[in-house]
Amino acid sequence: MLNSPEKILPRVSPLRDIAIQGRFGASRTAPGVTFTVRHPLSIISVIARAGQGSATAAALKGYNAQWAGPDQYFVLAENLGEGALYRDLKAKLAGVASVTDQSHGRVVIRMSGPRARAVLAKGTPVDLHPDQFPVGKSALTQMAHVGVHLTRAADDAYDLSVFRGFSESFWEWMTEQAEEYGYQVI
Amino acid sequence: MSSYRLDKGGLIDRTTELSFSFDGKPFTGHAGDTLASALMANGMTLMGRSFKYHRPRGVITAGAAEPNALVELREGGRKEANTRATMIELYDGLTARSQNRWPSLNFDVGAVTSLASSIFVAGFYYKTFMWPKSFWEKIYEPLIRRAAGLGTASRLPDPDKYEKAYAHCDLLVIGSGPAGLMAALAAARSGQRVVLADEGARLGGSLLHEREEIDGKSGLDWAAGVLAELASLPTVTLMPRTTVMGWFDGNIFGAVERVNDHVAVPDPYEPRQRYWRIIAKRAVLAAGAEERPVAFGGNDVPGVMLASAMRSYANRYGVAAGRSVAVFANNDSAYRTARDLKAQGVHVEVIVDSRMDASADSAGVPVIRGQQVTDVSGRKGVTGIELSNGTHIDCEALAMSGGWSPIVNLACHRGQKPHWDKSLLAFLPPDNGPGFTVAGSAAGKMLLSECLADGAAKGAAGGKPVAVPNCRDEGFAIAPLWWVKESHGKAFIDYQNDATAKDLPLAAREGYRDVELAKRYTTTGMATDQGKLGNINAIAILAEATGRSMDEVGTTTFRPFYTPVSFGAFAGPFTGHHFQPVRKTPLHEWAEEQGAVFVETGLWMRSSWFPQDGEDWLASASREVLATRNGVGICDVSTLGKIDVQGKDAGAFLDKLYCNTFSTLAVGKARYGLMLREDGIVYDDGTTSRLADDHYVMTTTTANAAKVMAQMEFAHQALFPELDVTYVSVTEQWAQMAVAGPKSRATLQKIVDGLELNDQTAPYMAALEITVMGGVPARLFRLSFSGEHAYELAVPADYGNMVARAVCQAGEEFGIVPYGVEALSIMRIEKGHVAGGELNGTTTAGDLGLGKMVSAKKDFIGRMMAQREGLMDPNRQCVVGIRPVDPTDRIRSGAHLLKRDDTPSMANDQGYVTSVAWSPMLDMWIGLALLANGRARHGEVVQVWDGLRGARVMGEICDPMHFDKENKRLHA
Amino acid sequence: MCKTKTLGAVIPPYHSVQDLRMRYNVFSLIKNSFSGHKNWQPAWREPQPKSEYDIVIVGGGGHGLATAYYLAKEHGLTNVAVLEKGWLGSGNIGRNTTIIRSNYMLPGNNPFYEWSMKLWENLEQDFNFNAMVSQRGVLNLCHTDAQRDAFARRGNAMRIDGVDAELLDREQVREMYPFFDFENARFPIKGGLLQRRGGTVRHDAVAWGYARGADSRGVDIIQRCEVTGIHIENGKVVGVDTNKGFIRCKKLGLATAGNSSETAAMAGLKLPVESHVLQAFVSEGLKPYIDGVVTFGAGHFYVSQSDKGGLVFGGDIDGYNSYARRGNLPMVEHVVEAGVAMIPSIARVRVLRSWGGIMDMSMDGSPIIDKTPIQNLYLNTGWCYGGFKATPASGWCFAHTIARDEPHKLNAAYRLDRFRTGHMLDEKGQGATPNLH
Amino acid sequence: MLIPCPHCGTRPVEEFTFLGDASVTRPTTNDPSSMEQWYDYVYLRNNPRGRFDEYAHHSGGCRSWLVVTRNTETHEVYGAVTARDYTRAKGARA
Ligand SMILES: Cc1cc2nc3c(=O)[nH]c(=O)nc-3n(C[C@H](O)[C@H](O)[C@H](O)COP(=O)(O)OP(=O)(O)OC[C@H]3O[C@@H](n4cnc5c(N)ncnc54)[C@H](O)[C@@H]3O)c2cc1C
Ligand SMILES: NC(=O)c1ccc[n+]([C@@H]2O[C@H](COP(=O)([O-])OP(=O)(O)OC[C@H]3O[C@@H](n4cnc5c(N)ncnc54)[C@H](O)[C@@H]3O)[C@@H](O)[C@H]2O)c1
Ligand SMILES: Cc1cc2nc3c(=O)[nH]c(=O)nc-3n(C[C@H](O)[C@H](O)[C@H](O)COP(=O)(O)O)c2cc1C
Ligand SMILES: [Zn+2]
Repeated sequence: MLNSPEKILPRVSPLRDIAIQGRFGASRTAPGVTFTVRHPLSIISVIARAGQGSATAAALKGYNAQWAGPDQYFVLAENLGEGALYRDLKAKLAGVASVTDQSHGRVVIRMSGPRARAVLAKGTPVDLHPDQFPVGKSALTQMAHVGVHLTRAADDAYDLSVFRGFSESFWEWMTEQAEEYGYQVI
Repeated sequence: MSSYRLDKGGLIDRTTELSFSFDGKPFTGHAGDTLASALMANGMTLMGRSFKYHRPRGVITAGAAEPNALVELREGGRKEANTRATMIELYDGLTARSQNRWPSLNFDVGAVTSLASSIFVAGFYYKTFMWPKSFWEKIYEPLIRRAAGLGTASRLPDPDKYEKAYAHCDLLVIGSGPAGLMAALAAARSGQRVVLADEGARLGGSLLHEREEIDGKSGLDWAAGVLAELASLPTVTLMPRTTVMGWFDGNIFGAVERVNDHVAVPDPYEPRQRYWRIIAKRAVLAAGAEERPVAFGGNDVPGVMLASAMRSYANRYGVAAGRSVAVFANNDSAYRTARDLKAQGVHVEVIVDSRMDASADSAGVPVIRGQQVTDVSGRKGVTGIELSNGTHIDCEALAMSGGWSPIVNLACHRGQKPHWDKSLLAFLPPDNGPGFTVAGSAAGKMLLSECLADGAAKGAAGGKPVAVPNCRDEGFAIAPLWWVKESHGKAFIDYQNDATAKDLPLAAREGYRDVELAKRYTTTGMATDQGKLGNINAIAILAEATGRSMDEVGTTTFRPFYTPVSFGAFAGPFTGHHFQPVRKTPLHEWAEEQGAVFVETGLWMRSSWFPQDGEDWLASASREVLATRNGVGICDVSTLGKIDVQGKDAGAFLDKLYCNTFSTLAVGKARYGLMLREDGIVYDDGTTSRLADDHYVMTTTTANAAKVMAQMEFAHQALFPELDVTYVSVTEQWAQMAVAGPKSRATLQKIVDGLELNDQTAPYMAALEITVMGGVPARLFRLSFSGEHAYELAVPADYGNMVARAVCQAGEEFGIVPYGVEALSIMRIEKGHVAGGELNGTTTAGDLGLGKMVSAKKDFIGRMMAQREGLMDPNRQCVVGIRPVDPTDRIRSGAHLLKRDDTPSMANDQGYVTSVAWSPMLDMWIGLALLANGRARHGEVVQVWDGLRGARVMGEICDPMHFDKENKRLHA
Repeated sequence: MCKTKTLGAVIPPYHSVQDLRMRYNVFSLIKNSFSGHKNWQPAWREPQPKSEYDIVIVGGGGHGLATAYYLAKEHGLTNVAVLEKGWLGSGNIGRNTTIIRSNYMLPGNNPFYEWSMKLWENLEQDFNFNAMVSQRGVLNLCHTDAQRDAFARRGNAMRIDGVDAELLDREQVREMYPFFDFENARFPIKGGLLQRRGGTVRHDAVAWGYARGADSRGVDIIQRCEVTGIHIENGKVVGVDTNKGFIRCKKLGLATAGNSSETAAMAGLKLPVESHVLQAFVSEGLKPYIDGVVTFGAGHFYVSQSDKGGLVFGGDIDGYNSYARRGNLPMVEHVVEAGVAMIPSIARVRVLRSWGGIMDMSMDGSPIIDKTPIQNLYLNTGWCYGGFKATPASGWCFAHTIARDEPHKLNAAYRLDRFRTGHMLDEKGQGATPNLH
Repeated sequence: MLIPCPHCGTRPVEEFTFLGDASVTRPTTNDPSSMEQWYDYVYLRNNPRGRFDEYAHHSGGCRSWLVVTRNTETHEVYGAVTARDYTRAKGARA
């Protein structure tokens, strides 16, 4: 019974009615940017206990663990079922790291396309040059007054993770910044 | 009207005709024109009026330093005052208006002030308008204000968008003349990330308006070649129409890109302007040099302009400043103007050179040496000039050159001072180290070859050098000439502010000898051009007047912004509703369904009340309270800060943070905690629950959530790094709802999985991890803010709306109501719980009646400072309850308290009302207050003095707990 | 090279002690215009320092100059020097946003600031210099019920002591400033607290007026004279080292604003003060646009319009300790964002110039005017962003404190040891975090 | 101003919140006789012109408290360490 409350209650993204699929902004060229809301996701915050930094890192091998501060990570997975990843990590990391479920607390937006970097440059002071910010790297930063966990997912794709309460505002800002290049939401 | 457009030449597109209007009159110009060049081409020399004397003025420059030709551009919400006609790119349909004149530019009543100009000298207003006293505000000042100011700003919202962006580079080059192009090329060829920014509409700097040859090509073609190469490199970003307006710490440059100022209306998807922060490892300032005027009588008559500007109008825009022109200079460079104009077929009457020994090539134009222009005839346009020997020469325009001032502004923005070079007669930029160097004319290089070589060297900066192209140099020589004192007419130093050469010695005589005092006394250099043209002349005159050297006098402080920046650019998209992000709770949708009225609480939107059938807030909130107290209510409390605290030392850490103890809290229980600042004042409160031995979850007030988190981080990392503890905000992970009222248990029971809720399984202050609705993980806390039997239920946020709906369904039979923060607040005041009004950053635990919570056994933040005598004083104001003696009276928050018979005065002030509510339970207004020695005064009748709103009622001091003192309901 | 006619004689600095100053009024102005304004006397002398003074004031800012003025005028003490390391008024007096008001609520503060307001109201006639005291009204906007309650408390604290205050509702604010954002605001304007007697004063003129007034009474104002050390013998101040040599004094008053920590350190004192940079801005000149002073309650922005037409505005301090009189872009953006949020039409107005001043931020946001543990050493500091309005009263009270060797009733709460005893005057309730005041 | 966060790399000042003098050390005793030490700790500040160790919170980034060494007159930043390391080093010195 505990395993899949989604069966009873579907998880509802805060952007459900906001991130409407379609083609927006300038339309002279192919869309410069594509947005996808990655929902539902499992997002687990892992913070090493005192002196357990390397043990934590080692234990996270094989997971999609993104750096999220000193000895801190967000472990991400496509939805594994409510609480599944949390319980898994909590068991594995007992005594080594603090594990907290943030799956509902954060919203991850994937932004890709040739102008994705240009859109990000309107928000973050992080230097996104590939030499400085290669694929797989994460940064904690601020964009449009909102704290963002930013990860380069591919050459021209980025994941932006924000607190859910800000997601609508953030979405409005980000899509407006993409208007001049034309964007699509899929 | 005769045309001043030359037959050929210029970088304008003569095949494209653009229409525009100035002061309502229609004109045409060409693509590539500026408003100034187009007006000149139409024979319009009069473009504005000066600040103080309303003198008729025309253009002086062809660029950013223009002090005179300022117009109101566009209309409605897009109207921009004080826009420099010399920088406005002409577009079809442009409308502009002259300013600071009434009723018209041509006939301006304000010009009468110049009749009394002998009184209106520098600083006159400090000496008069003092009598009678009341006249200053009623008469004198309004007059001054109306006469002052320049353009009129719109009062309609600006419909355009603005953007912000960051850029990073190895090298930022500011200015795209020969020096800038070489600098960019040198760095770009060695693979560096280069940004090349220039405020001009087109890149090329002075090469766009000088007739020079580089590498056997015209300067223009050479520049085009370099730009093409730069554009082809992926590591180079070219930024025309981009003014670098400031140099800031960390080698961060502010810049404004005028993305759409050259069109009538921006594309709806594009911003008008984009504000850049350019983070540069290195920068080269190649901003060139500004030509400066000479102070002589009538040097402001429309038609008198800088020699280089006149050249620029002829070469770049194909416009003659007049049909016959004269040149007046103290240096060689103005000879170019004579030559270029002559080559364009403009009649050049004469070159008046103040030097006896001038030897530059005048291309056959007669040269009068050793003479000066003393006066200019003509009022709204030049008709001739007067020389010091009395000669009168007829002409329609006068080109003047007093020498060149390197544009060092940016290099001085971080406090460095430029130094005077005696031979160049110029202030040269300070040495700012390798991170920010200066090249070309901005560094005092007057020859083209030097500019090219200097740019190349500064761009390469010790890296791979680039070949410097060949060119032919024009010689350059200069002799000082600042002020032609024989002049009869006014000789202007600061055109826009109407500061004259005579004002400076006057300032010195009156004691304002320091250059900064002289600036402030005369207002020299304080207009929109910030003294780009005249400041050096002012310094020279002041130096002479006070017998000091140029270096001793020095420059005034160079400050951002190099040219003025629109508010819109700095604000970017963060305006109107987007000023700050909106934060919505996971229950927002549910609350909307329930008809919530939302209120801004910090960034959050919280449901404030849920009106039915046209209820106002008071009716709605009262109904919500009654329904909750009599049945059950549900309230969104998701905004409370929630922090997950884990680790071996979690308890020890909380013991440091709170003045009471948490390490002793049993698993499965919650406890109210009070947090102090290190100075002993209460910081925050909230309940903290223990979920496991090494796992707590604490709650903070909505307002302080972020501050408390930062305080925890500080306490752990900076004060107690030895503690093994982690903490992370889970505010957003959980949707949290208070379910309160006698029927709360029955309501919740229906959705809780497999647990019988009773005082054993869920006693007061229980904190349980459960599931609801068949498997949704949840945390259930038996807490109460309302004083009722109540719970707080937390579920993962994505389920929040559904669970809230389910609770509503479950409570339907009990008449469940949603209640908002208004009702919440009423209930907490009824119960005497302290909140924001009392936790105001100046109250102690004792003041709040919570002194007993303070542990005497352990160290915690705030312990020691809380013991200072001033914080222990029994006469301190502390929290009391207050209610009107006459129950029909109303008490208001912010009213002050006086003893029953005292007269209002600060000395008699006893405290004030911190929170009030209409209590539907007690049928009266009740409140909490801070009252001196209040705990000893329950029962006393005081005046509730609200002079601000003209009210005074009698109130009775009572226990803060107005309702259900025995807490029967809580435990029911 | 050609010769140009010179001005004739170089204008020397004016050393002579005798007072030739002519009164300023429209008649003297007209009279002087006939002689081409050649006969004006300097507003102050530039004397060489004497070897000894009864009283030395360090800091030729508003407070230092006002102190000297009132020492001479109220206490007849004229063997006084003001030592200023820069040019006269180069500190915060010369770079503030000129707002005066007396809308304080704590008993230790309110009477002091109201006294200052009263002195402003008669200042120009007092020192015969038009400082353009202009009571255009100071309006603080509120955007939440809690803010309104706080304003009510403050307004009543003012009214209870006879200070004018009005609580405006949204419509009353709209009537005054219809072009503010009442339609699309993130934080809607709900009302405001208005003090009509608040307003602006031409800042430089305050320094100049006090300087002229002090000088004419015999006070030596010595510019470019930096104090580099304080001599203490047997727990008693005896003089100061300066770049112009040692100057002996019987009493020493420090009024060095943002530099207080440095000058106090010369006497071995560590202060409850931090130095922070506060930026200010002026726009291009405009025809009358904003009549009074307005502060935004949902962000850091306040604005007024100068007599020249520039919108003078500012916001919060940059937030880090600084002695550099210049700020950085983040605060510029922060301030301007709030500005446009309050007044959407301002977007197309241009910001002309920005600058900074160094604030003496105290631990409770209130000033210190007191004696110190060192005999004959007096301290005036901790003004945060609010010391301009205090200039007259601060000078008046500091003069009293120095002359009588005890604080006046009005500055009795501004004790140096109040933090030790727990008698803070914390109007904002921020605690010992100077950059939050 | 650019601050070299040991965790995040160099970031501009807008991501940081400052808290002043880092040289102060929280007293370890609650003995009434330590009142003067506490007063000193809570209220008195080093406030030099020039080199200065100050607390800075990377509030817009990794949320670490740092001790930044900076020149208060020129705003030149010399470096930054974590507050944790700084405190530990201070403890070791004491
Ligand atoms: C941008 C800005 C805006 C402000 N806005 C307002 C406002 O609107 N309203 C308001 O009430 N207040 C405002 N203030 C605050 C107000 O300006 C100050 O609190 C007040 O001016 C400080 O007192 P002062 O005039 O004596 O300081 P200052 O003018 O700074 O005087 C101190 C003087 O001491 C000198 N000095 C320092 N060290 C030495 C030394 N060793 N030897 C010799 N001399 C020394 C300095 O050079 C300086 O001239 C503002 C301040 C700033 C910076
Ligand atoms: N006639 C003379 O005697 C004389 C005098 C001075 C210079 N010159 C000549 O002028 C040329 C100077 O070359 P150069 O490359 O040093 O300068 P430049 O004048 O050719 O170019 C400077 C460029 O910098 C831009 N600029 C200035 N400040 C800016 C800012 N803050 N942001 C963005 N752009 C900004 C200007 O718009 C301009 O395009 C040389 O050819 C030199 O010989 C001649
Ligand atoms: C109230 C006020 C109004 C100002 N108006 C102007 C102005 O119209 N033009 C100008 O250039 N500067 C103006 N300034 C700024 C001064 O030029 C100067 O920048 C400021 O006093 C700080 O001095 P500093 O830049 O020399 O350090 C004004 C300053 C103040 C305080
Ligand atoms: Zn960091």
